[in-house]
Order: sequence, then structure tokens, then C-alpha cells
Amino acid sequence: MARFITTRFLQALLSLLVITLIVFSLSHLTGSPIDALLPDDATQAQIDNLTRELGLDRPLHVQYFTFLQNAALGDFGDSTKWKGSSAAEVVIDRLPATLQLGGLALLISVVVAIPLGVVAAVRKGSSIDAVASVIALLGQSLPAFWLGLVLMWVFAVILGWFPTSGYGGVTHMVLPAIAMAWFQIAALTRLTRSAMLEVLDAEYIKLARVKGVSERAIVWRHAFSNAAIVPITYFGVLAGSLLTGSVVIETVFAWPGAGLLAIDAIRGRDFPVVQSVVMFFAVFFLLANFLVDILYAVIDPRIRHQG
Amino acid sequence: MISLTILVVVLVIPALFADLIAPHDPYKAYLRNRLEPPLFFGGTTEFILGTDRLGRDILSRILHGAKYALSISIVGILLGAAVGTALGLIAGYLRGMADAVIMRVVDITFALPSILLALALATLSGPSFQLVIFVVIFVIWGYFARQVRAETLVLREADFVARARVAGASDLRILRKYILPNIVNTIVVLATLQVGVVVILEATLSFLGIGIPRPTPAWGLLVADGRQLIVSSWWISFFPGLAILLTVLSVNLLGDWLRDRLDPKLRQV
Amino acid sequence: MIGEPVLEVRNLKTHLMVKAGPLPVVDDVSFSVSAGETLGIVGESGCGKSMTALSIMRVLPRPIGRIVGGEILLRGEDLVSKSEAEMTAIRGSRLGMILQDPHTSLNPLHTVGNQVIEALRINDRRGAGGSLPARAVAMLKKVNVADAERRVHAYPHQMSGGMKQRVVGAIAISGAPDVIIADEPTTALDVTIQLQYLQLLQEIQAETGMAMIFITHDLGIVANLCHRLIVMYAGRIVEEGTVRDVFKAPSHPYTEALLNSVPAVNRKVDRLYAIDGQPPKLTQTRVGCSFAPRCPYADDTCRSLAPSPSPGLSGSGDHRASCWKQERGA
Amino acid sequence: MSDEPVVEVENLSRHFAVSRGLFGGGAAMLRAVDGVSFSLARGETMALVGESGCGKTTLARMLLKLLEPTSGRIRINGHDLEGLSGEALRRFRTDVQAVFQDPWASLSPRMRVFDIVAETLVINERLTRTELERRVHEALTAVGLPLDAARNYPHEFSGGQRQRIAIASAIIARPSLMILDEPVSALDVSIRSQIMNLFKDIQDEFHCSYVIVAHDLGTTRFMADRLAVMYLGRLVEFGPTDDVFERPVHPYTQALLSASLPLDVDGTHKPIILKGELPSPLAPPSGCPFHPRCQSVIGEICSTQEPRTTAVGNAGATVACHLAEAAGAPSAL
Amino acid sequence: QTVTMTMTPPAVETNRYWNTPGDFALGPALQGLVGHNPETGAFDNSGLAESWTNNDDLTEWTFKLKPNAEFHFGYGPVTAADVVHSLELHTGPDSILNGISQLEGAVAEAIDDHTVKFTLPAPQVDFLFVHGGRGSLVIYSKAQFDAEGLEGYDTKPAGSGPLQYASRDVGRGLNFEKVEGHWSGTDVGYDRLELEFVAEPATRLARLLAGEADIAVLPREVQGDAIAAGMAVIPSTRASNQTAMLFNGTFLQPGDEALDKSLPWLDIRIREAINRSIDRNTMIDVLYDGRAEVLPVFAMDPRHEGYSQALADKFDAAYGFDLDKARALMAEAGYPDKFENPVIPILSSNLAGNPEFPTMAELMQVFLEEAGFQTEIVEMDWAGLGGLRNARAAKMFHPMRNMPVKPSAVGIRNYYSAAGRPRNNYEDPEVEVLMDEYMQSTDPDRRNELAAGIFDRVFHQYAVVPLASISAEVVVNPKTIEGWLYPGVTSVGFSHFENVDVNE
Ligand SMILES: Nc1ncnc2c1ncn2[C@@H]1O[C@H](COP(=O)(O)OP(=O)(O)OP(=O)(O)O)[C@@H](O)[C@H]1O
Ligand SMILES: Nc1ncnc2c1ncn2[C@@H]1O[C@H](COP(=O)(O)OP(=O)(O)OP(=O)(O)O)[C@@H](O)[C@H]1O
Ligand SMILES: [Mg+2]
Ligand SMILES: [Mg+2]
Repeated sequence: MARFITTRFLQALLSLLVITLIVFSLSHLTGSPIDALLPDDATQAQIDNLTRELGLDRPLHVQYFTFLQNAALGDFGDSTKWKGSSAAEVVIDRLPATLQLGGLALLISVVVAIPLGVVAAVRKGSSIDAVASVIALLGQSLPAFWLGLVLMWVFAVILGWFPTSGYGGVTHMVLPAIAMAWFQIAALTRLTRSAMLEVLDAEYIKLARVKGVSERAIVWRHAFSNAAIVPITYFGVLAGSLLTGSVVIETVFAWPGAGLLAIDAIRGRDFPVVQSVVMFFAVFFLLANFLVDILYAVIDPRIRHQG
Repeated sequence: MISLTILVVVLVIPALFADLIAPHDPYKAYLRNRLEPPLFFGGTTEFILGTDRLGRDILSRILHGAKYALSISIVGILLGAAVGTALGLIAGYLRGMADAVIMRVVDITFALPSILLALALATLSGPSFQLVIFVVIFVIWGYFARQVRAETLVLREADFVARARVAGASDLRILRKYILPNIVNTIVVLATLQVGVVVILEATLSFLGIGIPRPTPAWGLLVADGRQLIVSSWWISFFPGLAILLTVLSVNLLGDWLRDRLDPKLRQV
Repeated sequence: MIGEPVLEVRNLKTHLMVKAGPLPVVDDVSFSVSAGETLGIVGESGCGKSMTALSIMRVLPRPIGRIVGGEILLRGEDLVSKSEAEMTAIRGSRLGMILQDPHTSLNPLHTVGNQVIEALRINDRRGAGGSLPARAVAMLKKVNVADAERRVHAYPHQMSGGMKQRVVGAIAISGAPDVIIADEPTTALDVTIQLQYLQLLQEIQAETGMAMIFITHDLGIVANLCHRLIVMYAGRIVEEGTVRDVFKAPSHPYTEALLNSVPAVNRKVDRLYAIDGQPPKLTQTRVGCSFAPRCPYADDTCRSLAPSPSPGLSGSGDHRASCWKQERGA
Repeated sequence: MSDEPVVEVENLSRHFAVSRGLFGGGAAMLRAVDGVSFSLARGETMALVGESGCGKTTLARMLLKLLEPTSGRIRINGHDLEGLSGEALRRFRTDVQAVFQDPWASLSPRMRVFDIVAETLVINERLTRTELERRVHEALTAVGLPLDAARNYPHEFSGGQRQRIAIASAIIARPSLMILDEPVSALDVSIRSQIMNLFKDIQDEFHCSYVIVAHDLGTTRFMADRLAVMYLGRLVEFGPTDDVFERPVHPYTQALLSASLPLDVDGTHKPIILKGELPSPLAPPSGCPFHPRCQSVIGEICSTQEPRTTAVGNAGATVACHLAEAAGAPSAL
Repeated sequence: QTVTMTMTPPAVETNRYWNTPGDFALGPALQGLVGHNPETGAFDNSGLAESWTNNDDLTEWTFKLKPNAEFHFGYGPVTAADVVHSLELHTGPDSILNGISQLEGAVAEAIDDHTVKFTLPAPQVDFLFVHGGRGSLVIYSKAQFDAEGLEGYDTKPAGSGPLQYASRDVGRGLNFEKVEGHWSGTDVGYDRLELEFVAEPATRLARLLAGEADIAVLPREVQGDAIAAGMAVIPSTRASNQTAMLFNGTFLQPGDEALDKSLPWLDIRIREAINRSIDRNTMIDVLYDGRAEVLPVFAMDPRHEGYSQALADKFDAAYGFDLDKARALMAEAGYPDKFENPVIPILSSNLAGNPEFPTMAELMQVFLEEAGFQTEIVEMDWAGLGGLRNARAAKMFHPMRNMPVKPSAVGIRNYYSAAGRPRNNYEDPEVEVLMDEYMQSTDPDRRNELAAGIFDRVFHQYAVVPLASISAEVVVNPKTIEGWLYPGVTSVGFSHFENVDVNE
């Protein structure tokens, strides 16, 4: 397993290196930050000044290596928009909010989707199965921002059950988390259901039945533990799409997380923050996938024992 | 096939014949008829689904919007599937270094937050149809590559491939005549299931202001634009939203159905 | 020693509700097994052997499998009318089963020890002493798993096919069942390993006196292991009797053909005996004898009317065959 | 027919590098085929038997040039397979054909029977459409399939019929050698005989040689002129089929033959039941690889020294066993 | 009692005012030298200065500070040293303040504790604008800087207004609290002011309707929904914003290399035709719900120099909606055949504070196409446009705003004169001549004349498409907010938070 983990880790590092290159070139392709950072009536002197200050006058490869060196230390430079803080600080400041929301969304999706998918598979063709497939379909048919606004109107403005938006306690998180989880519930339900269906067909399930194992134990101990590998693999993707989804949901719900930050930073052409937020997202994604790989090995002895 | 019917009615016919069936020019602003409600909600038969804040006919815009939904889906998915399939085939068939490199690239595209990428690119070049297509390709190709690679890995070990080798078939011939035809179903099913993803993605990009540029009546843009008036003039975003919902719903049903028919083994991806 | 009938199957009918309509995979099947007896079930692929076994265990494929008629009497109790909970209690403790493929029939995520322990815990009829792990080791020793103390901690993928099948055997006998059904337990094993396994099954049977239903393709195994035999064709029993009777005087043309088409090991022949054609598809509506299209003796009666089992053929009294040839001959 | 053998195999080995994970540290060598030598005369059939994983398929794939040997050489019709290219490779590709075990996996579900059967010719020979059609029809007729089968897809056929299609596509180029890797294992008993008979008929008609991999000894006895028994990658006994069946020398051959239970209800057959499991090919036992299970170990030599391949009789038969060596038979190599 | 105001996030979130392009967010707590009258918007001494004088040539300005003015958190009285210190901060190299160019080269000198003199390199009539309207020079406490450095400002900047800085939640908002016993005697009628930054207008509306916010800045588009739900609109007392569409790249000075001769609107007839294609009343209805006034000349305002009622009166005749006239002009100019590239690119861009810009572009397209122009909408972010304008390469017809409504000299400089480079859009030799004299002149009458001359020129040249003059507006929940008197003359329109009148 140590070797398995080491290779996965090295692969992730390699990916990260390539990502730094992409991130760097992207933010430098997206146009000069000068135009966003200076006033309408800025003089040429001001423009030159800022260019020098941001190091934009140096050759590109020099800029990249400096970037890489500093990035390795978690230093992406000072934010140009949030003056007075380093880019990493700004992101780290906002990351917990995103993780809270993403975490709750993940929790909701898992809590709803896994049992639903399992039951739908076990009772294939039943009304629960039908409900599950309707949920799965609806989940993939609504844009998250739209759903978010509708939820806000119905449950916050009209019914007043939850706050409309903003940062705060769990009640503030409920609506955005649901809007965020919606699509994931759909995907996860489908995935769990089909994985379960496949596993329920397996011979070892038949063996468990013939040895007198109760239905509940068959479903959860034997079938689900095997089927779980599929949804678990999906958690990596899920982590990624939760982060991506945070961009939209955080905008709608004025949730001060990294997604909202990313948009502000891009609009404000705050290179350092853009770079640092994308890198954080990528690291988070790779980390999530790395953990999934490990989890995978922990669950499945076949992987644990292989090279 | 209900789903097919819905698809044809909501998407295909409008996309092909919008010019004939749309009651109005989708770009024409009847400035005197701004924000007219739909028929049965106080509106008239002139604007069955109401008008937007410039007085453009919602129905006509939705009908014309089908063109964009269809063309983004088709172009984006075709290209995404082509890129993904080609690379997936190479990775799965050659294995070794090529495989490692391609799969790493897939990992990387998954790791990069696509929306942020799109935002960054949009600031560079301004939003455009091409950008939306690019983002679509970027988002979906990896799924194709992974799936195709996995199947190619299995197929290349299949006895019929060994038999083809015994018969002296070249690698290219094996890929073309033995492996590709056997993954076409998977690709078709996967492509169908991506249509929903693509339409939603287009809407999301529009919400962020980097979708298809206005005044094009792309569905996503219609929904995104109408969201401000979701309370009083709900019809502006509701009907395009409904069109998206119906399309995605029926395409997914169709995909499920195709999967059952063509490829029962394909996992939900 | 062969004793009382333990399991009696009467007019069992099982359907699979597939899209095209109900598929009669087990069609009016009756037989019985006694304590200490081994009943062989043979027949071509798809003739309903496994479905018969699964019907008895009441673990037909869900939700399409359905028993639509007949009785399954385990020591006189009808299993068909039992609730799912009652069946769960019966399975493992009174009915054991060994599945075909050792490579897929153990749960890859649990150690074999835990899988044996699970069976022991559920099926503990005797309330025997000893801790569960200890008894699991004992169980594995009983099925001749070498180095059992270490192997209880192994995962299925770390064991050979033969070893895994032994573990499956241990699980099947953990509740000391009255009847054990072995569905082609050795097909996936190498011949030398297969022999070891058959020997093990025989020893266990001798020791516990349980009844055994042994499903196989291999007539050689039947000859050496079974006491009685039923031959199935397209969901029905075509011939039944003691192994000696059936092998010495096959009464159904299908049985005869099956026996003839086994290539001899001990002498060289120029040509193998072959049955023409294919087994029928169960989806086709059946008129007459199912074997008629492939039968060299078939006539118009065979093609239009289904034969019924005719008893009282040569040898001991319970040798029967469903064939017009026998009816006419009788 | 010349006397030159169709197949000559000399000291052939194929090793696979297998990573052993945490405890192994680095890759281990799996000797799938280890120092195998034999030759096969034209028009004859040789059977390869042995337990699962003993290297039969690996050997067969090397004969087909689907796998390159680690060492040793193969000559087919006098041509060394190593470095075969261009025209010679093309000739080889039409001259040596194969039928595999699983009729469901060996035909591409997306190709019509016509294209499947014609493939070898399409790739290697320039024929007109009519000529191609004629040859396909010829092949279909030879395997007993109706001509209109050519238009259909494989899934429209049963297992037996599919195997016939595979055979048709193998014989279409009139090969001199066919490699059959368990061609009937996946078929029902009642169908098996049909196919085995068909192989015999084809051999009579086309005068080709067969190398057949088989589990079932009855099949072997029926088909083969020569029998090769493999154990853990090594050829432990090789000789004329009848001789080996009647007078097996190697204890493993004896056990293997006895494990095939006859249709004998009188219980006279007393099989030899081996002890223990098949060892892992990654860690084969020292000395004679069979010694831990052997019923006739003659002493320490069995566990310490590898037996040499010894000639027995005069029909080119060989055996690798200390027992035979002790009996004073001259060494074959 | 807390007043919550939900609004568009500012461009930059920082407590260092000079690091923002003119971010008003600290306005409630930090003051400038000059204030304005909430009703007229005129400069007055409600700021930190009690009075001021200037020399005749407008190069020396002396301010007398209020002696009792005090910084929050005990940083002592506001002195001339604080003003000198603040000027240094604001004109430093990292300042990105809009309009800071007006302070270039200015030297501040503390005459005594409460007297400070600015010496300017060139005469400036509109110097007060820097201290008041524009709000560019904000007075920070030097005492705090000496004690804590910039970090002190970052964590808790001391101001001198009737509200003091409480906290900032980056990405969320900014909080202030009432100063008890404020030196000026102003008593704020509530305890706490919370400014919330919410990007999505629908969300701001929801917050207002759900009672989570008392005041919301909403696009006019959604104000209708708010009004329907019982909310009330409070406009600024004065026009706050002028909007127009600019023909960018109209560099008509001879020999200008940045001029692209293929632009259709280089022909004055096309510019007039475009102006006449537009039904301004309908536009005002669509964009501003009717609550705006037609603007005769962009950058001209009755409050400032050069205002010409004559032009306003002539507007209808010269600019009125007249499709026939428009088409005739197009035909005369040979549109589209005479033009190499006859497509009019209309820029659609989002600009915080002007959510109507994309709609404006769409509407513009509707009108122009109706008249027979070929148009295309180009989407780009505001910074992207800025880049193009800096490079003098923005060959587009694009929305623009003049906010706050600036003194005429500033407006003319920004939009009509080479002096406004790099980001100006229209230059012609006649304006340059007038502008040169205008910049030098200190005589009010002459200046007035010159400004009027320039406005007259650009009016008749159809230099831009003037659209509307609008007030700033907030939507309030009448249950909690009674009223708010604010003039609408700061960079985002809002000020005088102490005037927010809460319902008890
Ligand atoms: N899940 C299923 N869906 C549809 N038909 C099925 C299913 N399982 C089995 N059948 C059909 O039921 C019939 C009986 O199958 P069964 O498994 O009992 O055959 P068998 O005699 O055990 O064959 P084998 O020797 O191949 O194991 C076959 O025709 C088979 O095709
Ligand atoms: N590509 C490969 N990589 C690693 N090991 C391999 C590979 N191919 C075969 N082996 C190993 O080589 C050994 C011989 O395999 P082979 O397939 O030749 O056996 P076989 O005799 O054909 O077995 P069976 O009867 O099961 O078909 C086995 O242990 C197998 O696991
Ligand atoms: Mg079976
Ligand atoms: Mg093999």
C-alpha cells in the first residue's frame, strides 16, 4: 500500500506542477490587471509605476519561476484588490466558508442520495425507485442559480423559514447547501443505484442469501460495502464540482466564500488572488482524490495488497 | 417514446423550423408591449408566453433559442467526444507512457475549476459562442477519455482482437474496425447524457455573464436575464427554464433508454 | 447410509417474468432426496438446473423469479408458503448451498474468517461451545484448509480457487444443514483439485449424513459420486433413476445421447457421437416433446403431444423416463 | 508432404515481470513458460494439457507471434518467427491461424459474418469481390453453415454456430497450422462433439496441423497424435498420445489422467488424489516443481535438483522426472 | 438600533481609501475638508474645514480647520498635520484614486495647527471638488499612523464623522457605530450602520423584502417588485449620474495616428442619424422606469460652468427622435455603401452601479437596427474597455456615465479633450483651442463662456449620444426607514448617513 500511496502522491504532485503552469499562463493571458486597478483618469506615469510594482515588466519565464518558487512556499504575492493582505491570506480567509457550505452540501447529498440509491436498487421497479429516478432527473435539469433563487423566494421571503442569504449559522447554510447539493444528489443517487444493481447481481450476494444472512445485512454489509467504491470514487469529482458550484451558489446567496472571491478576483483582475484561489481549488481537488484513493485501498483489500 | 417526442417538439422542430413557426421576430422589441404576461395570466394571444422587458416575444425567443441549445450541444459534444475518444483510444490501446500522460491530463482538467477557467478566458477574449463551446469541450472530454480508455483496455485483450492480430491486422485497422465500433454505443449513450450537462452549463455561464452574448436568445441567457424579475415577471425566466427542464429531462430519459438498449454495462458517469 | 426422504419437490413450476413474458424455466419438476443420499442433476446449459436449486433456496433472481406452482417439502414443511423471514432462518441452517464459481462467490472485502464466522453466528443451531473465531478455524480445518489459523485472516483474493471453494463448503455446512445443494461446485476447478474436493464432499456427507443435491455437467462425476440422478431438458425432467439404472440402461434418447457424446478416455475412436441441433429456446411455445426436433426416433406423436413420466422401467422401481418410446414400449 | 516438421520449438521460455507489491519489493519474474522444446510433424495434432496457469495459452500465443518469447526459438514451416517481417510475415499470417476458447468473445459483435470470415484474406491478399465471396462461401460450407449466414451478425448465432464461424474464418486462408486454445471448453457437451468432429473433417480436407490446448482428456484422446503435459511452465511429459495415455511415466501425468472420471458405475476406477494445492507460479518449489504434491517422491533429489528431460521409448517421447532418470533412460538433450 | 444597507460590492475592499478607485465605503466615518448641502449639493463647511480662501489665480488655497474636530478612538483633534499627512498618502505612488490627478504637484503646508495651505502648480477652479464632491482627499489621523502605522488603518481607521468604524468582514460588508456626543453635535438616530455587499440584485431584493435589510440599492428594473411589496424609493435630491453612449475613437484632430478612418461615425451625419434614431423617452421608461430626465449635453449640468439653457431648448429640434430624418441622413452619408466597415459595434458591459448598461446596449441595437444600421453587440468587461481606451483603440459605440456629475472642466477634459488622454474619446481642433484657454483662465465669466462654447461645439458636432440625467436611488423598508436626505453628489451617490431617519 505504501507504494500505491507514494505513486499516487507523486502523480498528484506532477499534476499540480502542470496546473501551476496553466494557472500562470492563464492569468497572464487574461489581460493586464493595470486597467482594472487604475482609475479612469490614470496618467501614464501611474500606469508605468504599477506595472513595475507588479513585476509585469519582467520576461515571462522569469515571472513564472518566481511564481513557482513563491507558490511552493504558499506565497502568491500580495492581493492587488484586497490591499494589505497577501493573496494566500485572502483565500485562506474565505476558504472555511466554502468548506463549511460544501461540507454541508456533501453531507446532504450523501445522506439523501446514498440511502435513496440503495433503496431504489433494492426495490428496483417499485415506487421508491420511480421517485428516485424523478429526483435524479430533476436534479440534472435545473440550473443551480435558478433553483437557488426559487428556494430563496419560497423559503426565505414568502415562508420566512430561513434567512435569505448571507453568512451566519446553520440556518443561513440550509438553502445554499440544498441548492448546491441538488445536482449532486441526482448524480450520486444514479451512481449508487447502478452500482448497487451491479453488486446485487454478484455471486457473493447470492452466497450471502443462501447462507441465511438477513436482507438488511445483505444490503448494507455485503452489497453496499462493495458498491460504495463507486460513489467513493465519485467523491473526488464531487469535491471538484462542489468547489466549482460554489462560484454560482455563493454569488446567489452572498456567501463570502472562495467561489465568490474567485469571481471578484477575476473581475478585478487580481492575479495573485486568482492564481492562489485556483491553486487552492486544484490542491483541494487533488487532495480529495488522493484521499479517495487511500480510502479505496483501505476498503478494498485487493487494492491494498497490490503494488 | 415520450422522451423522444418531447425532444422533437421542444428542441428539434424549433431548432430547424423556428423561422417558420415562431410568431414573431425573436429580436424585435415591441417597446409598447413590454413585460406583457402570458396568455391566461392576463396576456393576449399576440404574445402567448408574454414578453420580456424590451417587449420581445418570449415564445419566439425560446423557439429560436432551441437552435443554440442544439448547436452548442451538438458541436460541443461532438468535438468533446471526438477529442476524448481519440485520446481514450490511444491511452487504452498503447498503454504505457501515452496512457500515463493522457490520464494525467484528464486528471488535470478535472482538477482545474472549469467555471473559473471560463471566467478567466472570458475576461481575455470576451464571451462568445466559441468560448462556450470551448468550455463544453473542456468539461466533457475527460469523461469520454476515461470511459473509452477503460473499454479499450478491456477490448484490446478481447479474443477477437487477438484473432485480428493473427489475421495480420495492423494496429490502425484493429482500432478502426474492432475497437471503435464496439465502443460507439458507449460514446452515443454518454454523449446523450451530456446534453443535459451542456445546456445547464450554458445557463450557468450566462448567469455569470460569460455565456452566449446577447441579444442571442440562448435559453440559459433568457433564464439568467429573467432571474431579476422572478417575482413579478416570472414568465421571462420560467418558460425558458421549462424548455431546459424538458429538454434535459427527455434527453436523460432517452440516454437511459439507449443505455438499457445499447449498453447495459455502462455505469452512470 | 441412505435414510428418510428429507426434501421432496412436487410439481415445482418456476417462471422468470422477463419482458417477453413468463419464461417457464422449471416446469413441473418432482423429485426427492433422502438423508445420506446424493442426487445428481444433469443436463445441458440453460436447462433449468440452477433455477431448480434457487427455487428450493427461494433465492430466485429478483424481482423476476417466481415460483408459480408446486410444493417444496423440507421434512414435510412446505417452503413455498414460508415467509421471507422464515426462509432466512431456514437458509444456511437447514438448507446449505455451494455455488459454482469460487472466485466470485466470496465477498472480496471481508476476510474468509469473517465470512465463516458470519455463517456460524447466523446458523448456530447447536449453540456449540468455543469462541466464534476458534470455531471458524475448526470449520476451515474440517474442510482441509491447510494452515487454517493463518488463513482465517486472508482475503479471498489471496487464496487459490480450490481453497476458496473449500471455504464456501465450510460456510455451507456451518449450520449442519439437512440438505446441501452443490451447483457445479467443481466446474471452475482444475481436475486434480476437483478430485480433492469431491472427496471432501463425500467425507462430509458420510460424517453428517446430510442429503446432497449435486448439479453438474460432468457425467463422470455423477457416475462416481451420486446415488441417484435426474436428467433435465428444457426445464423438465426427462429421466430419473439410480445412477446404475440410468447409466446401464438409459431410457430417454436424450440421456442416451448425452452418455454417448462423452468422449472416451480409455480408447481411441474415429468419430464422436454428436447430437444434432441446439436445445430449444424457452421462449418458444412448446408443443409435444421438447427433444423431438433433435431426436432420431421422433415421430408425429412426439412432435404434437408431450409425454409424461413412465415409471417401472428396468432395474429398481423408481427409474422413469418421459418418452413416447417408453410408453409405446411399455 | 515433406518430413520437415511444421513446428519446432527449442528451449522456449516466456517470463512476465509481475510487481509483488509491498512485501515483494520490486518486480518478480513469473516463468509462464520455461525451457520448453518439442516438434510437431506435418498433418499431425498435438495436444497441450495441464492445470490452469501452467502456461498453455502463453505457449500458444507465442506460436501465433502474439507474444514474443523471452528466450528460445520457434520455427514454423522452417521459418524462424523471430524478426519475421514483410512478405514472410504476411505468409505467416495466412499460414498459421487460431480458434479461441470463448465463442462469445472471439467474434466482434459489430462485424458481419462475411467480414469476420473474410478478414485474413482482405488483409493479406488482393482478391476481387467475387473471388472473396467464393472463398467465404467455401469456408462457410466447410464448417456446415448456411451461406446466408454471411449477412448476419454474430449475436444471431448460438455458441456452437459461433465457433463454426470462428473456424471458417481460420480455415479460409488454408493455413498449414491451426492453434486451438480450448476450442470447445465453453460449449455444451452435446455441441462439443459436433465441433470436434468438424475439426477432424477439416484436418482431413485441408491437411493442416493442430496444436490444441485442452482441459478435457477425452477430447485430447480423440484429437491428438501427440500429447504434451505441462506443469508450472515446464513440459513434464511429451509423447505419442496413445503411449502417454496407456503408459504415463510422469507421476503428474498419471494423476492427471486418473482424475478424469470415467462413466463407470461399478466403482472400479481408483483415482490418484494429489495432496496440496497448485503452488504459486511466482514461487515454484525448488528441484522438481511437482515434488510437494508427488505421490512417488524418490528422495531428497526431488526437492533439490531439477530433473532433466529424458527420452523414453523411441517415438521421440520425453519426460522430465528423476524417476525416469533413475530408471537409466538416456538424456534427450 | 441597527440600519442595514445592502448594496453592490465595492470594486476594492480596503481601509486604505487611496487604494480604491474612489470607494465611498468609508464615507460614513471618514471625512474630507469640504462637505455639501444635502439639499442643494452645494459645497459647504459641513466638512472638517470651517472656512477657506484662495488667491486670485486659484493656485493657493488655505483652509481653516474646525478647532473642535476630533478623531475617533481618542486620536485627538484634527490638525493641519493630519491634512498634510493625508495628502501624502493620497498622492503616493500606490494611489489609484480616480481624479487624483487634480492633486498632482500640490503641496500642503501647515500654517498653524488649524490652518493648512495648498499650493498648486496650475490654477484650479474646481479644487473644492477634490475635497468634497469627488471625495478624493479624506483625512486620516497622523497620530494613529505614528502610533500604529498602516496596520492601524487596516484594522481600525480613525475618522472624524458622526459614525465610527466598527469592523470589516471582507467579502461581506462593513460596519459602523454611532459616536456618542460627537464633536459636531450631530446625533445619529440609530446605533449601528451595517453595509452589506451582495452582488446579486435579486438577492438584495430578497433581503429587503425579508426584512434582513432596511435599505437596498437596487437596479431600477427590480424596484417595481419592491414597490409592489410595499417598499419605498428614496432618490437623491440632485442628479447624481449622467449617462450617454460614446462614439469612441472620434479623434478628429488633424494627423492623429489613432484615428481609424473606417469608423462610420466619423461622419457627422451618421452621428446625427444615430442620435435621431433613438426614442429617448422610451429609453428612459425602459431603463429608468421613467424616473430620469433627458440630458441635452453629456457633462453639462446647471450646477456647473457653461450651462446653456439654449442648448437644452434646442435639444428636441436637433436631437429629437426622427426616423425619417435619420434615414435621410444615412442616405446622404452613403451608409452603408460608402463605408469600408459599416457595422456599428455596440459594447455591452456590466459596470457596478450601472446595471442598466447591458440593457442599454440591447435597446440601442433595437433602435439603430430599426433605423437601418447594421450593429453588433460586443461583450467585454469594463476593465477590458479601459485597456482599449488607454490604448486609444476602443473603436466602439459604448455606454458611459459621468458620476458624480463633475464640474464642467473635469467633464470636458475627460470626454472631449486631448487633455483627458489616454481615456478620452472625442477630440477636435476647435475644442482644443477653447480648452487650452479654459484650462488657463481664472475669470469666472470667461470660463463660463468658454465652457459654453465647448458644449455648443460638441452639441452641434453630435460628439456623443447624451441619454439621461438620473438621481441616485435607494429602496427602503418604510417600516424601519422614514427618510434619508442626501444630495447624490459623491462617487456612488450616497452620503449623509447621519440623515438616515429611522422609525422608532
Ligand atoms: N436472470 C435471468 N433472466 C432471464 N433468463 C434467465 C435468467 N437466469 C436464467 N435464465 C434462463 O433460465 C433458464 C434456466 O437457467 P439455469 O441457470 O437454471 O440453467 P442451468 O441448467 O443451471 O444452466 P448452466 O449449466 O449453464 O448453469 C435458461 O434458459 C436461462 O437462459
Ligand atoms: N500478460 C501477463 N502478465 C503477467 N502474467 C501473465 C500474463 N499472461 C499470463 N500470465 C501468467 O502466466 C501463467 C500462465 O498463463 P497461461 O494463460 O499461459 O496459462 P494456461 O495454461 O493457459 O491457463 P488456463 O488453463 O487457465 O487457460 C499464469 O500464471 C498467468 O497468470
Ligand atoms: Mg447453472
Ligand atoms: Mg489458457
